[in-house]
Amino acid sequence: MSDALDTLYREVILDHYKNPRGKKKLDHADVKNEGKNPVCGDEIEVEVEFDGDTVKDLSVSCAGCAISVASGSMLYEVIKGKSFDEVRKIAKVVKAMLKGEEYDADGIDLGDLDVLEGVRQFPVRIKCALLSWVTLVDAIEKADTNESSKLSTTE
Amino acid sequence: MSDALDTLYREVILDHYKNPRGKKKLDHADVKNEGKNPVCGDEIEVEVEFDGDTVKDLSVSCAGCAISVASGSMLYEVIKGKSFDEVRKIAKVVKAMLKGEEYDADGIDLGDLDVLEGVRQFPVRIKCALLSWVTLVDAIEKADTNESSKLSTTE
Amino acid sequence: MSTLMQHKKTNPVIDPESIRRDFPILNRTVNGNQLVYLDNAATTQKPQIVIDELARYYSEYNSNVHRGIHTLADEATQAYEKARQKVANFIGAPKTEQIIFTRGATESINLVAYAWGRKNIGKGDRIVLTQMEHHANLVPWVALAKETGAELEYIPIDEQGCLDLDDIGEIISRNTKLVSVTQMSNVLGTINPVEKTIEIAHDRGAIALVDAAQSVPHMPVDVKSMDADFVAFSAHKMLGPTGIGILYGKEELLSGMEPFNYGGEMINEVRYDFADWAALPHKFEAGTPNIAGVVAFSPALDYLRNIGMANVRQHEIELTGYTLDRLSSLGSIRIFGPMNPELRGGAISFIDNDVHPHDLAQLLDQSGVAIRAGHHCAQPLHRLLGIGSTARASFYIYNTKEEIDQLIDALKEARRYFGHE
Amino acid sequence: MSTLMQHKKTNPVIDPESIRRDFPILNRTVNGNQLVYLDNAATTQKPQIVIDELARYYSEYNSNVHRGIHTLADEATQAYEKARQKVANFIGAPKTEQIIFTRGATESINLVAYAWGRKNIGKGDRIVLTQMEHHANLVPWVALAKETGAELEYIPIDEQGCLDLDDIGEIISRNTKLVSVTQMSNVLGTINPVEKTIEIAHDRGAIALVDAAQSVPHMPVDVKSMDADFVAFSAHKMLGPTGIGILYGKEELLSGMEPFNYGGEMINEVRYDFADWAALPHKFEAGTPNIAGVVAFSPALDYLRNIGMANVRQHEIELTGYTLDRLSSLGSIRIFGPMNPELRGGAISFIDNDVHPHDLAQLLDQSGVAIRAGHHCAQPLHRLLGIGSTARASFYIYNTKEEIDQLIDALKEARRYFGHE
Ligand SMILES: Cc1ncc(COP(=O)(O)O)c(C=O)c1O
Ligand SMILES: Cc1ncc(COP(=O)(O)O)c(C=O)c1O
Repeated sequence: MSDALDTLYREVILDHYKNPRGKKKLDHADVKNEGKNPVCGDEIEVEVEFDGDTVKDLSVSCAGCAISVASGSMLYEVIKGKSFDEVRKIAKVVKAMLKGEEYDADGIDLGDLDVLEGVRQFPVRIKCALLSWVTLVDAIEKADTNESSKLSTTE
Repeated sequence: MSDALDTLYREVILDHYKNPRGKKKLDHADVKNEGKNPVCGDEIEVEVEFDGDTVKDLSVSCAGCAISVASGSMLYEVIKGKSFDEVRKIAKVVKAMLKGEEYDADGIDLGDLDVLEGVRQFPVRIKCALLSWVTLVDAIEKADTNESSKLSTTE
Repeated sequence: MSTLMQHKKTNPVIDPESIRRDFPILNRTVNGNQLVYLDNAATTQKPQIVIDELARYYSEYNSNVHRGIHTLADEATQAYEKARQKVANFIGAPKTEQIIFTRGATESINLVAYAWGRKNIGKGDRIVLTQMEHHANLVPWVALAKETGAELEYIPIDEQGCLDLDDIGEIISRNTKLVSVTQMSNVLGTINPVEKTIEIAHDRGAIALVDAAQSVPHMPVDVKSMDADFVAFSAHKMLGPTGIGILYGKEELLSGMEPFNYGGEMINEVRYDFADWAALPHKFEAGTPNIAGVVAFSPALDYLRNIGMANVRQHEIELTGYTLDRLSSLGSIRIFGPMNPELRGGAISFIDNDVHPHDLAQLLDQSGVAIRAGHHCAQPLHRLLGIGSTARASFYIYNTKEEIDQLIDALKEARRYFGHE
Repeated sequence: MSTLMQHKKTNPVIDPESIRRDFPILNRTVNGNQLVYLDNAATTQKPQIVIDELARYYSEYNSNVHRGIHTLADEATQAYEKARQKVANFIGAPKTEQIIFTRGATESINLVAYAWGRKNIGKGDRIVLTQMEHHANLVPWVALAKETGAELEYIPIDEQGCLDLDDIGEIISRNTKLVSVTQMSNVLGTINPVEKTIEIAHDRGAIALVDAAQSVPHMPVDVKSMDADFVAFSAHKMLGPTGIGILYGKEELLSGMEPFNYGGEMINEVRYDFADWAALPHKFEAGTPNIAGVVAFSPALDYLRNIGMANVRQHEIELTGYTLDRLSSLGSIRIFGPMNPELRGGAISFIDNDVHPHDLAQLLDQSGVAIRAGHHCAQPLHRLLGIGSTARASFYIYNTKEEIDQLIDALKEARRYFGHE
């Protein structure tokens, strides 16, 4: 098939799709979040276990297309062990990359994520690639706000 | 101006428009009816005095365009002295004539009314020509039903 | 291949090849391949005569309708009302006044939900739908039920994807006020026995609405013999312009209803503290309508009439049977809805065991084959089927068996691309 | 001729002669005469680029929007959303999400009356309008008031046909929930100080809707600096296709509202007993929209932008001044609305002492001159003025002083025909 298509469905993406990483259940999840893409019916569940403000472990279970599953799988690989701030930074870079905006990835290990650049040419699919990221960041923000509200009540 | 226009605005019509007949107030009106054409704002008031089931006298006051005023004026001339049945018959003929349908005017004195045939070519104006007729027939039907309902209650 | 198909193959009812020449878009290439347009349940393409009428309207007689005396206004009004007459004829409506132009089937149904539903449906009343409804015939009632306290009940579907009418006598109960059923599912393709549901509805004192968005474009529909109280459909799904829907209603119902939208053209008299309404159909057509859309719907109706709706239906039975056979032979495909083409229309939803519907749609697009992937505005049905989304191929008069072959080839190619043989 | 006119004559801001070449309908003859189209307040004519875009849409990329992965769906969606962006830019809306496509200004106002009004306006609350409103901004509120027991109050007009703001502080009282005002009257032409009424409305805790159906097409309008909560207008009155309206709204208001129509494309999640809504603007765009109409509105906006709305306004000030002068000189004509062209737009309503407006319109049509006669969907205003109907000539970018001369000649001719010199 065409070159454009090959930049969307890179080898790496198909590999992540067929063998998604992080598809497991955590024993000690601190937060759980569900995301869905109403337009296409894709659904995702993200579990996160914290260690302070670091993502100690996480799980990503996605029922969806190759792009959303692969994006979630790559997310798992990159995010595990990162601090909240790093997660936010990486998510921002991924968003910018997908939307074709400028971004600064200095000092960030993107792993396989740069292959998502190919999605840019297929605007309807950007949402697929973003699903896991939005769901994760949302989970972390929830946890973070709970944390700080807890702090303010114990003071 | 054009021939088509001259069949709409016949001499007779302009004459009736400028000198509308029947524009008066009755002293002993049995029914009164108002009609209006919401599309154009034309308004008409018809008063009728009965003698049994005959229109003894009537008045027609129309604020409207040349067609509606002229039609009302011609109505006055033709209807005065006619029986309810004759009125219905004439109104039916006028309607048919305006809509370009078949009609049978045998034994009916249409007076100047045949000039209304020219309106047929101007579909938006048919309503103007009909306004006085609809208002009159409505008045007579009202009177007739009241009459019969009176009858049925006194029996 | 089924016997039916073999029989019909020798005797084609319409000639899609000659029809195709009337549709300029079908010459288009997509990703280097000739377009194979199989997304007709979403919207159909337009013949040149429809495009020409739009251009002619705007180049020759564009004017606001109904209130104008000048020539353009008169011509536009006459063309607008002629289209209404054609619609009435097309569906067997007794009177033109029963045809109301809306934006689409969705608005037609909302009109009923607002102008009839909110006056006649109250707490504890029942609204009966089916499990296969499009959001257009579901969400307005979910919202109404929430607002009024009415209850929703659904006629279930069986394994085949047909309505299961066993309990319909209880489902359409005495407190049912409205039964609203699609005549043809946009997901399963199923053609429903609307006459029967209407009869039971009437027997219970309920009124019946038919969502005909997928039926009127694809088969002969006669609203009178069907005895529906309301019928809704869209012009854009039957060769017509976007932005035009139709609501047919029984005269006594429409006459008794309050308006939906309020404004110009729908009034009789207005004062600063009072308004009353124009006669049908204008009461329901507030403001400047989509005049160009309505007048360009006329040639679309003429076009379908010339072909004959029975022939349209027959052509789609053939294509559907052929497609069901070929899809089944692939082995990896699960098809939803009845497998007998006589029981269904030409909207075929399916999934591949290995390639997600979105990826299928994306990969097929590379071959120029346009199908739709998603829930097709029927989320509850998809949840019931246990799936998030399906791929859907849907046909119309210009589709050919060769195009179905291209679809099948592209599906095989997509599987190969994803590493499945 | 006024001094203003003499000054401007030497320095035309736009060249209608070259503009006319872009409008195919202007070549048309009516009753043997070249069309003189002076019914622009009802609807405007369309430039070739708008007609071409409609044809291009249907010939090249017609598809249903938003849910499709295939190329046509993607192209249609992008063109549809690009038009939304252009509308936002045209009126200075901060975000594209604040632009909702409707059928017309009438539906835009009804959307507010249903989705905002019916939740926020109750018994004893006040709705403030003006005496010069079009039925589109009057009947929805009369109906709402009847339903809810709210009270309607009207800002009066003075002798000139301008708003009389003397008592506005009392009229817009503390219990006022909504102030809805036309920015330009379609009968009197009057341009209203909407900024002022909006400011007072806000001061009283009310929200403000602007009926911009006659203003956005004819003058620069910036919704942000105006600070309106809602703004409604129609594409067909500004070179665009029929069947497209716009509702602009403040984001927090729109976000807080329930939907109006329910169906496909406007949901987030639907179950058999539950539904929640998509984000703005889709929440308010249920069902298949008028896609062709929206995408062909883009070139209309480009066209107006190229000319410049300040230039459009200036051109109409000139034409209006010229027309007011010439009409006055006839002696037999009574003109409604302000006589200073700076205070008004180019919709001029008048009556002749001797020839009824309908007969005028009919006779002018014989000369190819298209004007409108009637109450122009403003019955209460006409009753207030003590007349049943008026004749109205209204202008746009392609109208010329020569055409005004033809209008005047035709008026004289009509009077002669009726026997008046
Ligand atoms: C069965 C059914 N009902 C209703 C609709 C809604 O039609 P529209 O989007 O034209 O309003 C559709 C089309 O999507 C449909 O398939
Ligand atoms: C001032 C005003 N408001 C509202 C409208 C209604 O616009 P539409 O008929 O396009 O909905 C009009 C046009 O007739 C108008 O002139």
